[in-house]
Amino acid sequence: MSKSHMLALFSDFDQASEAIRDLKSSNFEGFKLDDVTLKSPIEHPEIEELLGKRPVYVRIFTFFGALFVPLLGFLFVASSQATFLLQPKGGKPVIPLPPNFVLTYEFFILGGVYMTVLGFFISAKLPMKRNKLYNARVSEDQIGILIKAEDAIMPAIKDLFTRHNPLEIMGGDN
Amino acid sequence: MSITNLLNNWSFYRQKRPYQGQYDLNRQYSEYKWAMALDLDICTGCNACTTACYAENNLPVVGKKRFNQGHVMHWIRIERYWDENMGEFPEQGASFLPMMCQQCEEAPCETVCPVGATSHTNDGLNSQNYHRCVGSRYCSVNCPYKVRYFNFWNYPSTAWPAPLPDQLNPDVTVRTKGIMEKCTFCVQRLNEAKSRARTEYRLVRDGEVVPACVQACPTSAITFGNIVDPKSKVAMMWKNQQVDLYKDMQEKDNSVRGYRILEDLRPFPSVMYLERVRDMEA
Amino acid sequence: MGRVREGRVLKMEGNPESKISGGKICGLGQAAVQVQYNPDRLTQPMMRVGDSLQPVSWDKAMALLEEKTGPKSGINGNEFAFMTGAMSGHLKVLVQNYLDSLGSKNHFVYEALSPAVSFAANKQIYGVDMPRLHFDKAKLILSFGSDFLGTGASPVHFAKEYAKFRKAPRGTLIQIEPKMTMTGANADRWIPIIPGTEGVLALGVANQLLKHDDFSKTVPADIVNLVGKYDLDTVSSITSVRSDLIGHLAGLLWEKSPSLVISGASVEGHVHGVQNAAAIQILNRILGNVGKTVDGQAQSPFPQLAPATGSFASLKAMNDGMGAGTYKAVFIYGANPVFTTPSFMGFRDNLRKVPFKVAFVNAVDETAEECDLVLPIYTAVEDFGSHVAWYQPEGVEITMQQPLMDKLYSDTRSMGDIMLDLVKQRRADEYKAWPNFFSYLKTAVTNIKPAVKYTDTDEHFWYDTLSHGVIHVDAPQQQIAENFSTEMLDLPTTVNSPDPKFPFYLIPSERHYFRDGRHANCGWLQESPDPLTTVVWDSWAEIHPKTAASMGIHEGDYLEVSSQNGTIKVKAYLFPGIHPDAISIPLGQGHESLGRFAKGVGVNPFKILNPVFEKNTGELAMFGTRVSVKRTGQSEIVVKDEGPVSTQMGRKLVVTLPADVAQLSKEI
Amino acid sequence: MVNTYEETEVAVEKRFVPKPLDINADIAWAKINKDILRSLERPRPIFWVIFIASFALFLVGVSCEVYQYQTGLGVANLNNPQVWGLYIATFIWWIGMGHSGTLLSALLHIMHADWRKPIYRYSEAMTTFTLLTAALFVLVHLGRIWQFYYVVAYPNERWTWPNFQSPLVWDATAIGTYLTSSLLFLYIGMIPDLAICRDNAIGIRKKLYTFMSLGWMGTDRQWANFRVTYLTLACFLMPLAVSVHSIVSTDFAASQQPGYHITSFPPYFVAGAIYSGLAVIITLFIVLRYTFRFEEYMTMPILEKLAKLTFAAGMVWTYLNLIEYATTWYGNDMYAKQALIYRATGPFAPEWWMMNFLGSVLPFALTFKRVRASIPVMLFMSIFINFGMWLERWMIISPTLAHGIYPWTWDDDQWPSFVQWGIVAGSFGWFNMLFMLYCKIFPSVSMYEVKEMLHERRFFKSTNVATARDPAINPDLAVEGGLAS
Repeated sequence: MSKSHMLALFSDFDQASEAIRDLKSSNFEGFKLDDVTLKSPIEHPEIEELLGKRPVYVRIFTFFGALFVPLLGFLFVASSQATFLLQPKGGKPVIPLPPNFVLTYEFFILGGVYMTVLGFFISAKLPMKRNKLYNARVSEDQIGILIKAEDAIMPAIKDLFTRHNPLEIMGGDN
Repeated sequence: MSITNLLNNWSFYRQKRPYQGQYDLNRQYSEYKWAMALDLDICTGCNACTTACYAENNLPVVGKKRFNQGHVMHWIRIERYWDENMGEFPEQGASFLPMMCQQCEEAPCETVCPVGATSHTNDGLNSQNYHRCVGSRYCSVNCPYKVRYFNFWNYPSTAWPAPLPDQLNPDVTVRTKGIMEKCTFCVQRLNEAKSRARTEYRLVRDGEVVPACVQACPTSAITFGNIVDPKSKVAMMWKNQQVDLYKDMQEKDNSVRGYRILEDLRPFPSVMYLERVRDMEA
Repeated sequence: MGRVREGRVLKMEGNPESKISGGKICGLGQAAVQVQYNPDRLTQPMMRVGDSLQPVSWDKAMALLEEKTGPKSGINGNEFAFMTGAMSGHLKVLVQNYLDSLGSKNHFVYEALSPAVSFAANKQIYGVDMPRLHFDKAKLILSFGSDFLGTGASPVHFAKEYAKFRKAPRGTLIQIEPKMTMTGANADRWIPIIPGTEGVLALGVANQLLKHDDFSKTVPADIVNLVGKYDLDTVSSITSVRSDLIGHLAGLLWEKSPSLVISGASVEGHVHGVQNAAAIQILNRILGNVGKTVDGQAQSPFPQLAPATGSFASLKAMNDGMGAGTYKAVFIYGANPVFTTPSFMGFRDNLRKVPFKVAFVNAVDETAEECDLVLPIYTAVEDFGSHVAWYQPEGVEITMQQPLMDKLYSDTRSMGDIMLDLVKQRRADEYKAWPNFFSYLKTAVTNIKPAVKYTDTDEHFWYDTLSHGVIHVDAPQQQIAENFSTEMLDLPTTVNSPDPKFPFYLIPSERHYFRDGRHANCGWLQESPDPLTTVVWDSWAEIHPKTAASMGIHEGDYLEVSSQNGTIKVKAYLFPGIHPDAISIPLGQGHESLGRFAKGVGVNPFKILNPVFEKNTGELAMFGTRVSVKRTGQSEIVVKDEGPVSTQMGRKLVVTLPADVAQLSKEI
Repeated sequence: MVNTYEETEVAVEKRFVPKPLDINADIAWAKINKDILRSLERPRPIFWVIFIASFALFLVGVSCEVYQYQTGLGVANLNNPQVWGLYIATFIWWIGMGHSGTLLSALLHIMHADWRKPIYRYSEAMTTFTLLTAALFVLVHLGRIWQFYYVVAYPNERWTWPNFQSPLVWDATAIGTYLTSSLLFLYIGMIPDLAICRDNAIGIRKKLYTFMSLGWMGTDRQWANFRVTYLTLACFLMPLAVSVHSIVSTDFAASQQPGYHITSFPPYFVAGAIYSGLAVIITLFIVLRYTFRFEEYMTMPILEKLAKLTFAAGMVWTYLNLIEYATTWYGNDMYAKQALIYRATGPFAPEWWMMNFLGSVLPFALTFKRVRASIPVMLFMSIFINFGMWLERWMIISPTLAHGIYPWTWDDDQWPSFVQWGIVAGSFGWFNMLFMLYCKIFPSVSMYEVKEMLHERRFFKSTNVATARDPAINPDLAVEGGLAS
């Protein structure tokens, strides 16, 4: 059984969410809600709610970045100071804590930011190749619903979409 | 650069330095702590020390225009102050103050250098590494005595028209533009004396080596030596004047003349001055 | 002494074996290397062609010398004059011998700042040129204008003595002078006084002392009577010193015995300079200091080596001779009279009248510019020589000068060699044993051997001498007399009314590194701040702030300082250490030649000095000129090390401790 | 518990009181794209005139720097007490301006103040470029600029490291962190807009946007990650921005120089930074609004809000400034007090009083509605406030260095030379060039966020007011049996 993609474009967000509600309540064979992807010009937390909880791993990266980078940073600073014994500063120990704390703080931010960005790229699977079923209008003012389903149920889904006045339905022909 | 190194020697690295007792005759690396005592009562303000310093340390003659711009490079300068409550005439004469790098034990300049070009030597000197210096001039900002001099010009190419370069001291580098310099207590002389002493399995004897200013001073107003050696003249003078290297407020008798300049800022300078004396009944 | 590396002398240092310097050195001595490596040093002989000096070879130069002054030139001794700066040692002997060979007596020794008046006064009073002064034995030094720390005989030596004087029990220094000198700046009490009235003040103090029987018996009655004229009010009105201070000084002198009273250039540079000095010296007599703190120097066993210190009289004689067209040839060595003579002398014009003028120099100065032949000689660090200082604290010290390096320029020659060649022009036979000055000096120095009771061989003695750099000769002390007469003390008792056209006393002050300006071409000295004003690279006029305020003068304003003999334009510096009626301009700057570091820097106050002479000796009265001061309206920053404030602004930088609190005896 | 329909209606209205509109809610989304993408089109000739003028100004700075590089810092007429001069003063000024962009964006984002949305993009870009400009001064002021990499901690065979105790190294670390983090913040926030650009561009620009938008398709997964990431970054950037300028202030506060050694310096610097940053945001706001005809996005209510915020920041700064004087005065430390008196009465007095006037008195004009509503007046105000803040930095640097602890080295008369002025002028050229290029390559107003702003409006106005009446969603309305209708 082969699977194919279909993208429906809506100009009315309410219709799009209705379409998703319908998809959710329909019981197509072998169709999972996970196969539905929403493409929109802005974020739609209210529609995402309908699609169910989809995991976001960014915070884990942030946590480890903010935890371990400052630690490593402190060790880096302290150990480089310890190897630079030839240059003692009058009145200060080789490893002075106040300046190192300042630097550790900067490393904390640095680690948090960098790991968050890294986590974003990984979790959102960026950079990615755009699939063919992309319409430039989703970046403008329309909302797209992309589904991946077996060819067999494609016509039924197409019908479902058509009920909600889509502007255009792409793909799903084979 | 390993964590084991950090952990094993943590208390060593956390120790404030120079730590009490670092300067000790029995220690391998800190047998010396160079210090000075400068008697303002017999300093006549004659500038012989300044000229000697020019000769010894290859200080450039900057000329009138640059002197006016504040680009003069005298590592030791003689300041002349009038008394604040002077009447019509300075009846008690002038106050002369030779001011050079005070080689502070807790030098404010050292901590602020971004590249570590100025740091503390094991002899208790405040060293300046010309090669490392990038010229941020932060040390000069933080020096309370303002005894650090920045090379605002490329003096090697202008200050010594031929054949004046023949006079340059080969033991001392000629500093290029863009770096900071200051009095070193004539470290080239000290190092030579130290290595000479080391080849003879002994320590440098008191009076064996002195900086150029001390050598030139016609009134011998400056005493220089190794303060670690309790028998050295300078150590005896410090003790006699009740000045302790590691105190910021000296508890001393009224009649004792020793003091250090701007002690309250806690840089712990290595130069002790002896108060100017005036016969108030004259 | 000096430090040499790779055949180059790098730094001058004091000779620790010298009893004079004790291993110390002043900035002027340090600057010898800058004379050596001066970028404007003369490197080859120059000969006048038309209006300019052109390089020539030594052969040509010597041929010209031979032609003009050699035996065949037919020049006779009276037609020849040799002007030198102060000189001593064997070169002086050689110069003397050359003049002898020519049959000339015209050796004119000239120093612009010579101690001639002081010598004359000492000669009259003590019978010697210069007594020995024991600073360390004195409890009080009362100095009338003697800047022994800055200028004078040997600042290095006196600074050393001064340091001893300040150690426990600390002596008190009182300085009385119109303009604060370095010594004044170090005094416990500095008292400003109208220039030239120091003698009157001294007599005023003497008068106070002589009121007591203890002192009145020390001097003859006629002197007591004479001094009696100088009562407090008279003295105070003449000198501008408060009358209570006069009594105070007398009290101090009584209290602190033994004391030492000395006089200096600003006392002696007046019409009655000798009387001034004598009036001051009588205090030593009254206080019984003679024999305690004032003593005789050692009697030198080598009078031919003794220093000739120069005088204005000899300059005048030569100037007159040149003006009259007496001389056909003039040699000048170690002096720059065109620069240092006042314009009223017309020295430059007179010099131009001489058909053949030769200068021996390191660098072309104003005088050399006028000469027909300029010969480049070795500097002090390239040449052999011997010197005897005119102030000898212990025994007699002959300082040996020896080359620290090979000659820097192949076309320079030793002054001694040239002199030897010149002597050989006429006395070739007598001097044939010595191919050069070195061999002459070696022989001559070796002859001293018996005097120092050296027992080894001549060769050893020579090398021993060279390695020590000095020869100490124990010599018996000179006996000093004490001759005071009323004539010597006869000073005016009336107030010196100022000339309304020239209301200010001009003090041409001697700067400690510049002296008469011969080393103004050393960058180090130019950049070494004047100790009191901290001005560099310039001339300035010191004026009291009170006077300046009344005239609307601010620091940096250009002033026109005019005497009868000329005007100079100089920047004002407000200086509290000067008498309000005086204005002081330092000497040594204002060169028109002498190379890049000196030329065009500052002004030359020598030029505006008036023809006022010390009446006993005929010396120029340097401090006798009156000037007027006018604002020009122009202004420029005074280049100085001092910042916008000149006090410590409440900081504890230099702390002053009262002497009665300090316990110097407990110090190390 | 409410029971009647009327009560319910009142409750609904209470809960969803419409906020005053910052932006017209009826703009078509496609028009937003069109309007903003228009700003990326081929520029008018005047653009090139200004660009070339900026480039010329930059070249002036470059030639001054080349001259200084060749000759030494003496040509800048710096001297031994006054070692820093305009370079460090202008450095702090630029870096301070960079604070408002990111700090404001992050802060307002966290607080869901949606009026930030049309203005944050260019502000963040401004932050990045001011940081890049400020970094130039760090290099320019070095005596040996060719050795600047000694300040960077890089491993080397000699085991030499920078001195981590030096506030300058903290500075370098903090600014490096801030520069890269703001750049990432700017970039991440720009990705959806880059996708829009990609969808509308052709040729080489298409390639650039395709590369930079990383294949953004606006899928729900991407948006969900994006939302979390953006908020997290904002949470990091806010303390970072505060820490950066505090650390810059430790260059001074951690030294012994009287006039620098002041406890209140960190907040004082941060306040000054926000203040001058807001002023420059207003300047750029007006310039962009005029140039790109963004009147519909950069609306007067937003300018008004900015003006109020500027006034608030100005008052914080004024307070900290006055408290600095007061503590110095009552602290009665001789050195600091003399330095303060010197600033107010010495040779720098005209600049000092002008700084206080421009920084503390002038912003009171912002309390007038008519001032806030007038674009030319606001332009004038923002520029003068920034000039005042530049004077403030100069007054921190030069008079203080001229008048340290040690009286002998005080120095009254050292006016910056043409080299210093030339380099300062060149920095404006450099910033202008960068910012102009940015505005022509990247959208200077966030398209997707403006849409979000409109969407929220509509959400509350229509659909969701209805949703809000749904008792399942609005617990206030949860009455037995539902709504009586």
